[in-house]
Amino acid sequence: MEVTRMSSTAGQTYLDQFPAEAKVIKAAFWSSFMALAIGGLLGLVQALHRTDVLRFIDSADYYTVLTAHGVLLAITFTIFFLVGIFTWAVTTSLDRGVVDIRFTWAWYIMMVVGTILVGVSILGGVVDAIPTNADVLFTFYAPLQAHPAFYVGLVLFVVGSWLAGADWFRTWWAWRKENPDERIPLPTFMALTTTLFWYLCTLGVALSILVFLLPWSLGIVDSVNPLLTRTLFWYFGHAVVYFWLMPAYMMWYIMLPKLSGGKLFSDPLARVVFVLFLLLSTPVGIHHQYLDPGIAEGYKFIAMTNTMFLLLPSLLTAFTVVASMEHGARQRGGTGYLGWLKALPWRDPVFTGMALAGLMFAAAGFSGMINAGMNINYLVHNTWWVVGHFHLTVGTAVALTFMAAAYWFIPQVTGKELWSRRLALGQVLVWFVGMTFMSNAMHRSGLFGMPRRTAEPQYQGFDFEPAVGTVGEINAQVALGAVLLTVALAMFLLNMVMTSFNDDSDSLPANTYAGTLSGPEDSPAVLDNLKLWTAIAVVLVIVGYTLPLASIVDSGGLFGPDIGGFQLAIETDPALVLESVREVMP
Amino acid sequence: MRISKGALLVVIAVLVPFVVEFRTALSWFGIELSILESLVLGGMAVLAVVLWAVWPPNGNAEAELSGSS
Amino acid sequence: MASATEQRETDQVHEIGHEEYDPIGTAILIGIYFLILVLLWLFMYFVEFLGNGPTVVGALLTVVGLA
Amino acid sequence: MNIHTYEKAWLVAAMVLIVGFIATITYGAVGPGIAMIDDDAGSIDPNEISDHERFGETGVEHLGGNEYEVNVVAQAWAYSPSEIEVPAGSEVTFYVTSRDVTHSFTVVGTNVNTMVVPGQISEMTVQFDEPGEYGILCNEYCGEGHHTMEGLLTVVPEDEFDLTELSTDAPREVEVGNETTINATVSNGMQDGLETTATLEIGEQQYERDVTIDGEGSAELTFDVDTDALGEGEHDWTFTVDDHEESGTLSVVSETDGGDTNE
Repeated sequence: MEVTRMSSTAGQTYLDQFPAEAKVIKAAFWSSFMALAIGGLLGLVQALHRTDVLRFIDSADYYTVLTAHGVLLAITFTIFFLVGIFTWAVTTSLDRGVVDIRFTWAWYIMMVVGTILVGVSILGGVVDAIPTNADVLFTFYAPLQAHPAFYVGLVLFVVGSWLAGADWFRTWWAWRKENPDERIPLPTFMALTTTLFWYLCTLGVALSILVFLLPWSLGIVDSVNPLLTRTLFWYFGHAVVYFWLMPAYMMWYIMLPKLSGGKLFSDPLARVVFVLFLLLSTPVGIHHQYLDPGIAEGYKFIAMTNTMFLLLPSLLTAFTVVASMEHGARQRGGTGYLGWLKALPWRDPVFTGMALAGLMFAAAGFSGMINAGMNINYLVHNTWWVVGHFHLTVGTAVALTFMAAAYWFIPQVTGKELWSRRLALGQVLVWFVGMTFMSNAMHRSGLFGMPRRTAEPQYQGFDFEPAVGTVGEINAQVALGAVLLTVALAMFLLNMVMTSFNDDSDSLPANTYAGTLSGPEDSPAVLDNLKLWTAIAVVLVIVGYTLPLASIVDSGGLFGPDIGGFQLAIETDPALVLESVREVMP
Repeated sequence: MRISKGALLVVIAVLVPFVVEFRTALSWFGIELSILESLVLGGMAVLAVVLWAVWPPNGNAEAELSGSS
Repeated sequence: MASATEQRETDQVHEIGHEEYDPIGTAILIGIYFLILVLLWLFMYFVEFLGNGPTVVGALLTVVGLA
Repeated sequence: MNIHTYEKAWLVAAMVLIVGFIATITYGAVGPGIAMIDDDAGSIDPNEISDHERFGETGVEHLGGNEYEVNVVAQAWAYSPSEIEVPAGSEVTFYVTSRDVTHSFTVVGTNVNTMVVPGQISEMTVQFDEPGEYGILCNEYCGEGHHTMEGLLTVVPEDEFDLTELSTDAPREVEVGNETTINATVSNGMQDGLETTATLEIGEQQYERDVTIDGEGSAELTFDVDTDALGEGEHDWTFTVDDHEESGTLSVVSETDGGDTNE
């Protein structure tokens, strides 16, 4: 499949081709950027507070800030960008618009409403005028209890994303009627397989919220089983990280080769990779619960085995993507064993951003392998190591790829030229350097036991003992990194805002993606059999989760032994701390 | 220039993690660098890379690579 | 300024097809990555983890003790 | 399907890597015998922790030999007990549960680390070979005071460790010339018998008793104090068994000053 397949639309931007869809995508991108702006700024507040460099909030409020940071960046920023990019991918690669643009706007608005509900309910933690509280962090482990609006908002957001998936499937079905014998174009294939495992994994969190947490927060039921809702969260909680990652993978597969001046090395392997993600993303969640009581060691071992095999698609991706870049470099005149690296378009911020994101993902892959190991988890569980890890994955592999992609996509959907390519190049480099400092120090401090999720990791009775250097040096490194990241964030937002003030341009590149060296004609037709892969994925989930869930329900009861909700504030009388506070809930 | 300015910036950025972790790696061999020493070492590494990049390469390799910026 | 995608047309000096392309550079890079992964894994597991003091052990296997 | 030779080689290498990782973890479980927290300790109703046979009374218990049990209740934002002392060379099984929300019980700088989920009991067995002092912290967010939740675990040299507890019962005031007694109870929490010397010092006087207490037993000691020899005035006393002390003050007053307050 060549880019020339879209010859009918050659020279046209996405805005020219699909003006109606371009508007929704632009709205989704801007929602994503706003979440990034607020969430990123809160990240700076936390980094400076934790490291005791600058403290201007109460340590008690730190957790409200942390909840907002987590939800806005891990959920809102990533998923809004995802729905934008997947809508682009489906319409561009199928060369047809969505079936009904009103439906597209409907899911977008639903996601916005969900976000606002969640955001306001979290904000209630620091603004007295808002009578809500949702200081439960983005994992909302019961029996910490949030205001019902928090759970309702999450449900609306997730259902909105479900409808977005339905939108892509409808568009594909419409295309299928007109093209009954064609292979699914690769970008659409990626969007659809990702949507399928999203449906599969979000069932867990939907069940957890709708059946247990929401009725409990409303006072309809009195009790929850904390281990059960926690397990259902992680049933969703690992697949969600692949949900964020898949748009970045898509960019690496279909944009990076083109930007490098070459073609995707192998379309069939790309399909295999996405099928593996569909199969293995969900039945691995228990690896977040290696140190949980109430789950037998055998189930943990099974989850670990699945997790380790989930490395395979990422390792394959590393090869295919780098080989595609090398292909581009050699077509541009690069030579030698490694001399071709010099021939890559390093001045292009879109390319450089994505390439550096990929490089950091290689490092993140290593810390992820440690996290995946079952007994070595004793060393790193819930330490700052884990935070270092996911700032390399979602915080760089995903976020930096998205920002780099935005430098290409925003001109495509607005018809305006990027304000400054030099600023953009500087931005991706500053982000890379900032994250190097921050994430490196976080990993290091995790190894000497510094915990995550804490406002003041300075204890009365003992000190941390780093293997090298001092705690102060580690903290300085984190603070420096956080400042650099905030600078990079400001550079990105400035570029985006100034671009939107630019005049319309007619010299923009056409809306295309990479061709392939080895095309879909090389891949077995069975790879496109989505029903088959979905069925196998469901079977794997049933195998992986039936017994652990049954044993959790068996030992703790479906609704637990009379466990009420807690909102543990410092001013609470210590005697009351031990009691359920549902009575004071509005 | 042996490499483009963009590539030079990227090389310098990628040096950062190496400089940071070099200190940790050395400590396993009993050599403890202070932060200042690390900074000086990093500065020297950057300087070396910049010199290498702007130094005219041997022969006519420059002409060959000029299109790759 | 021309965008990256337009540069491609002008920058491409020759076309390389699937049959004539061997990603040797990729093989070298990924080989280095493989070595780094193996060495770091061994270091993390046997030095950082097993050397990290008391560890949770099974009651039945305690005779073995910790290295 | 058309896969390049290098890519096939990488596929094989990737599988080797994956299998190697799983093999390493399996070695850790079988060789050094690292066990995961699992569901052996069962579930518990958090509302009934105080009446629970294990958690009704928290702290260190001797099982016999070098085996000990430590029962810990975590709650916002403290551990009960917050300070734990065990001997070196011991094998200690921790049982931890939560009274309210999810916490962790994490011994800093070691691989002793477990989540503490309400409704569940975490059980982990640890060998402490060397003396040392470790911080304990909660690494799961548990409310606004989360960062203040900490404890201390001390591994003391074996010969400095016991589970001896003292309690005393002594009059505050006595008339000079009257007979009085100071009663003391020494309890031995160890399963092994305890042979030691108990000492009461009061003023210039010193009384010594050899005591032998069975495992899990206690001894009652009665010291007759000669008030004539003490004379009128305030007399500090100290009751000592090994490293444990209880102390108080006895006032000896003249006959006319007050009544007999003995008992």
